[in-house]
Amino acid sequence: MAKIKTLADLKKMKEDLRSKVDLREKADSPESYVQIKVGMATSGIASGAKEIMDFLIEALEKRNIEAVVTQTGDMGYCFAEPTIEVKKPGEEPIVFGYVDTEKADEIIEKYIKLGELVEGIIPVNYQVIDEDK
Amino acid sequence: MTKYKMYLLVCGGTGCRASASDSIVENLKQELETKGLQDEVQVLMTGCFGFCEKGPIVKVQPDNTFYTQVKPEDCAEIIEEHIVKGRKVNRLLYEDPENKKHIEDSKHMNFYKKQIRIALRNCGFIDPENVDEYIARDGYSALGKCLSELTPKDVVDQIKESGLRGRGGGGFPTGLKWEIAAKNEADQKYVVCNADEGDPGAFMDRSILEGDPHAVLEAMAICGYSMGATKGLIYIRAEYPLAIKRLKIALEQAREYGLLGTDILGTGFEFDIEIRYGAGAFVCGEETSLIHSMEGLRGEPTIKPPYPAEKGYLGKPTNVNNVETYANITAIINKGANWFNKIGTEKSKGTKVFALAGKINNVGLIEVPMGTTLREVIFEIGGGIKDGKKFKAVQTGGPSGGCLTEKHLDTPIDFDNLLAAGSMMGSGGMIVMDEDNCMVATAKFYLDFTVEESCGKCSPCRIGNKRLYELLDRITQGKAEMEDLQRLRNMCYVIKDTSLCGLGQTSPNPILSTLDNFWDEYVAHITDHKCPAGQCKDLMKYEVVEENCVGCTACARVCPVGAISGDKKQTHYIDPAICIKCGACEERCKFDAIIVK
Amino acid sequence: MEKVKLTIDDKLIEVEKGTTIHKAAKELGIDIPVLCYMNLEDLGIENKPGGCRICVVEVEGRNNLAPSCSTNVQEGMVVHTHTMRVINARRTVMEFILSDHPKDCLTCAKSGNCELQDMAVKLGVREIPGQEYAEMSEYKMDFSPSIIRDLDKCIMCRRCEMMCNEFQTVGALSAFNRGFESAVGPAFEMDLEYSTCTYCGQCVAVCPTGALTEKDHTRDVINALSDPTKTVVVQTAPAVRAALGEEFGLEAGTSVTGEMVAALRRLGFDHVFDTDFAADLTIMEEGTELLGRLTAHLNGDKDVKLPILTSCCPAWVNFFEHNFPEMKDIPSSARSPQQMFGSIAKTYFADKINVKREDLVVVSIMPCLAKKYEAQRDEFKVDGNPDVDFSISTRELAHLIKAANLDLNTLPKEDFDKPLGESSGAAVIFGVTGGVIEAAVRTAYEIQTSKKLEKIDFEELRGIDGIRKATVDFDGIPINIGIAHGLGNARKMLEDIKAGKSEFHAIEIMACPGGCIGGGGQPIHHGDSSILKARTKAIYAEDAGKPIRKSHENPYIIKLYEEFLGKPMSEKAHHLLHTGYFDKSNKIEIS
Amino acid sequence: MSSIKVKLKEQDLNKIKEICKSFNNEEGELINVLHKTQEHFGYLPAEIQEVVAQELNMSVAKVYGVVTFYSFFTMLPKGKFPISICTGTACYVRGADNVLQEFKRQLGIEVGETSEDGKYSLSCLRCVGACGLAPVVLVGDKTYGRVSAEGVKEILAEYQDK
Repeated sequence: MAKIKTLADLKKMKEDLRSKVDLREKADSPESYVQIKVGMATSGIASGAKEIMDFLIEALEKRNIEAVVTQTGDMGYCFAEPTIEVKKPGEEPIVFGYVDTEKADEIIEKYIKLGELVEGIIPVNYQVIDEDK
Repeated sequence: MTKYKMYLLVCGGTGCRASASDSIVENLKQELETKGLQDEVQVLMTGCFGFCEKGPIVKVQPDNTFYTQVKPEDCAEIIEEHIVKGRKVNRLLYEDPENKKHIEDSKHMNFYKKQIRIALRNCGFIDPENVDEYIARDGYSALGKCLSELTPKDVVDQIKESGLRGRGGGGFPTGLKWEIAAKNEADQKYVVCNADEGDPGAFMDRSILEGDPHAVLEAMAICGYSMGATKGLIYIRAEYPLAIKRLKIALEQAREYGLLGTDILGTGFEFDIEIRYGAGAFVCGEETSLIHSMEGLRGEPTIKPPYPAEKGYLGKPTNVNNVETYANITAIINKGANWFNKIGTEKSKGTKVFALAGKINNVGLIEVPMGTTLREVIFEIGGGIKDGKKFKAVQTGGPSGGCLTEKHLDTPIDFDNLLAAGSMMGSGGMIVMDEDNCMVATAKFYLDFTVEESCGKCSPCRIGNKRLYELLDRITQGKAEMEDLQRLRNMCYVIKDTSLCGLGQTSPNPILSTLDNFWDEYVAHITDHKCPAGQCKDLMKYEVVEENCVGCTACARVCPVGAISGDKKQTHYIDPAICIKCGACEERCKFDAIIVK
Repeated sequence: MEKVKLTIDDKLIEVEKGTTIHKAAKELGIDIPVLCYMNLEDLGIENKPGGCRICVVEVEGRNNLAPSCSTNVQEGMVVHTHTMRVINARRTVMEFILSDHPKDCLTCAKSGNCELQDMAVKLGVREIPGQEYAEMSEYKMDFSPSIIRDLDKCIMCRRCEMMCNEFQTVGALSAFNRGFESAVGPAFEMDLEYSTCTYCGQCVAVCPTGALTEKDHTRDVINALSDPTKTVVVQTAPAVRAALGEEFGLEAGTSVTGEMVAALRRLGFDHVFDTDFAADLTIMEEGTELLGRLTAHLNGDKDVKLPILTSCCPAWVNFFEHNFPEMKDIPSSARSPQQMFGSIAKTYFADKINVKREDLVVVSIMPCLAKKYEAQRDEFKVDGNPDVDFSISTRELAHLIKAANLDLNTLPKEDFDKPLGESSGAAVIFGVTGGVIEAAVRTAYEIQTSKKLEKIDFEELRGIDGIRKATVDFDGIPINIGIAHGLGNARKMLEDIKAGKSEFHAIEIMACPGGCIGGGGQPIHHGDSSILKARTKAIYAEDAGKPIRKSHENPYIIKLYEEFLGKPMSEKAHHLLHTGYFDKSNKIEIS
Repeated sequence: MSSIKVKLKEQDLNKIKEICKSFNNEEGELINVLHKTQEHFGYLPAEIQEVVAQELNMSVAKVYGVVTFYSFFTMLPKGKFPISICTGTACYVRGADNVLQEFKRQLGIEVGETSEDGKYSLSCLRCVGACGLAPVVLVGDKTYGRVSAEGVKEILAEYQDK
């Protein structure tokens, strides 16, 4: 290990190392970040959810969007797999279905960045009905 | 650098390690490798999460899943279900004791809701054996700020303004202490960290050193800068092998990065730290004793003044603070004195770490803002009394403190309120007692401790405490008389009034506070020869209730001393001359046929 | 010096900054009781652990009581020394101490002279509540040849520990254990016999209770005096006469030589002699040895050992045998006066009165406890019969005199018997620090220069400083003399010699503060150094009043050489009056 | 007053000397030296203390004073399986005393003693910090949590044939 010679070196080093704890820090107060949950049940993995998750993490970071991407079990929308739930700070969560990388990119660019709606939203009341079953 | 998408944080505190958290780490890593996920998910052993009651803990980040009482054999399931399939392992989730629902996100646990973590901010968050993680969390930036932007006096002023008071027990203003040490000129000065946590039932200092050792090292360097010292010493209990190991690793890493040593961060400031080992003497928590012990002598206290700030280690000005005090320093420097002094009460700023233990549901380590009430701590964070029993008392301040009762529950906790209530903050042990705990026996327990730990230098502590213990013992045997209580009180006052150091000056507190709050219980032992809590064995008698006994012989079989006789299907009999009152028979009997009188 | 104003018991006083409350109160005539505290002023011996907590006082604005012995005054301080709170605290603490102290005052060696007993009376303790179930600490007794340790009586005042470690640097004693079990003793709680103890007895001299006392030999002396077949002779060391009076209510510094002789005679000693006679003899031998080494040195002999060290203090001899065995050929080989006396008494004198050696009992009265050990050393025995049979301390003698219903206040002054009772003033000053070397100089000067001394008093060799240096002009030859009292000071001088840095030709060493007058067998000074100073004065006064002031002018010494020994350092003298030393350092062996 | 002879094996003597030397034979390092020495030998008998005193050039009475002051240091060898019962407050209120009494009864030894066959020794310690597991018992390095008096037999059974 090389010695840290100045305060500026220390600060730079801190920036480089940030990613190490970044995710954990965000998880401590996720409400202040964009939270994305990727449905990753058995069907999720088969339908490419893991790929989506990897893509989202990389794409968000590239665009400097502070977000927490987590996985979740079967969301109950098997028909629309892969699904992701996006919750922007202070807003209600929205669930998207049939998400592929292209779709994911669109969600980031339009919904997350600009707040525009994107096709493929699964109505929340659907969930209610689903739960009632 | 590998970019991990998930983290599995495994508690590496002493309590969880005692329950095999080492093998949990191993198994998790192995399972990840089997699944080829080792580059996506990182397993880290962190410091204590605080929730020791349900250890070992495994926390999954970023979704804050909090698995409790995990066994090494549970690891495969966690990986397979949670990591691969994204399904939480419900049976390992924490169950809310009230509504019996599993809580998925640890932030929704009552245990964590009211906590503010300053001293414990990195415990259970970072890998304490990796300085990079500490640096990523702003580590050593406070030291950097002090060295390049603040004068030593600025640093002292910041600490003074923050209102931080010593967390070791006395509550002396830390800034003032630093100021005095800074003002005393000398060719060499010393910064000492007291990590000889001796209060039985308090383990916050150990947890901090195990979970965030660099925070203490950095703060000591800052203190050294403020007072003009180049040498630091950590006096740590030899019984803390894990903390020692992590401290050693931290020291090595800090030195390699040049964060300790000469010309730190190119500022010309020099500071390094050595470890000294305690050897099992509670009195060494007293700073003059601690210093003598570090000098290789018997850890006997000497009269103050001179204070260590004038004449300390090797006769040089020395600043002694405890671990938790130091753990607050970097946050104060980084976030400002004004941020810190907005937390807490008027005269006690910031937070305090408590070790919750005893008859409470959530045993563990918590950090709450000063001013939180005992009720909040015990019933909300602590989850109330175990087995639905009735709250009786809470003992704070360890052997120097007192027992507080129902009527104190809404007292906001701070240094002065606890003192006014007849107890003290001490190092932060908080032992909760229920209806089964006898308060005379509790006082006796603490006196037994003081007698054992008295150094023997001054007569009131050396002999007086022994006499207090003997008299309490008489009371628990039903051999005392009412006049003895008057004498007990007088001895307590004199010992407090005349003892040389803090040990003897506070040792009678457990007696005085129980005399004040549980007078009737003392009287019951003396006049009725009864222990209302049913704890004092000499006043107990186990008897068989004839009408309930079916003669199943279970009691006779479990009795370790063969005190129970009786033929099968006949009423049994307990011979009081042989009975050792262990209570095994009562526990075993399914027919409520054995009672304690 | 900065002054501080404060109020004690409503009286205003101004004292120097750094004064303790106890001292300031003393200036006002207020007596605050102290127990563990002890200060031998001007000797640099202070014991201030602040441990007993008897001296506590109330200081306004302070939460708890303050130990007055170790709390410094502060500007504007308001002190109350005897409020009910204080009185209750002192008494309760005293009850604590007594609850862990044996109650066998009837047979305790310290009874009537015990600081703890006095304090109990002073504080009005009449009962010890809870005593019937109070556990008491128990330790095994230690019976050494000189000192008896009964740690059950130890109150942890730490005075002995301080004397043994700080003043004497002997290190035989340390506090051990913790809390209720703690006490002060040698390593592994072994007997002193297995420690580096020198038997200087300074621990006994400062012990406030009966925990440390001398080994009592008065019963042996009574037996000898009662045995009609024995001829019992007694010798009295110089320092005894300057202190014995204190035991009979006389003011410290009252010399009672004549009364003491009268008392000894009435006790039934057949011959009352003086160790001073042997002190003169010591000077003849040691002085000759010094001159011999000095002359050889001046003649360029590189092998000669200088400085020469005095050897009359038995604790000092023990000290270097334990700590500096490699230097055991440096001290003078001359035996101590006690042993020279015994040797001459059991040869020369026994022949003279025609009594067989085994029928002659030699008793010595010594200010010292190490003398008890010295008398038992094998090299001072002939066929198992010791040259000195029993050595008793000044205190023991006082007990014997009192037991015989004799009172020094009313006894006439009588003279020592001849021939072993005649002595010079030089011998008397053996009892104080610097005295032996002054006596040696008086004789050595006249022998070396063949000139008569014009001024017999060497003021430059006197005083109370722990280490003193002086150069005496031997008619053109400057002789550098060093003096140390206290073994800690002796250690410093020895370290210098070891390092080759010593500039001295001769060094006198005494183990006890002030020399023998402050010995471990003397009446207890209870921390009052003015007593030691008064004794010193008495010794010098006795010297000044003697018709003969130089050892070599003692006619009976001259006669002894003529009739018996020949000349100093003769073969006979060598055989009877000289000795050798042993390596007593701890050895680590490989098994 | 005879001089004391201490007998030690050469390699042991050298080990102690080596430890003292690693602390520059400084008197002030006594406690560190004792820690290291006990770590190596398991206990600190009189012979070892004599050597340490000599090496650090200090009185053996002082060494003994320090050894007996600190409860961590012991002059007696521990058993093959040292049993420590935590008697910290948290363990106490959850019944550590009953556990301790049961160990004493089962082993027939008091606290601080070693069983005759040298197999077990019993000691108390103050808070190992595993308060969540109270009452806690340590056998060697192994921790047993939530021990009850009835559980003592089981724990001992584990070591029966070892």
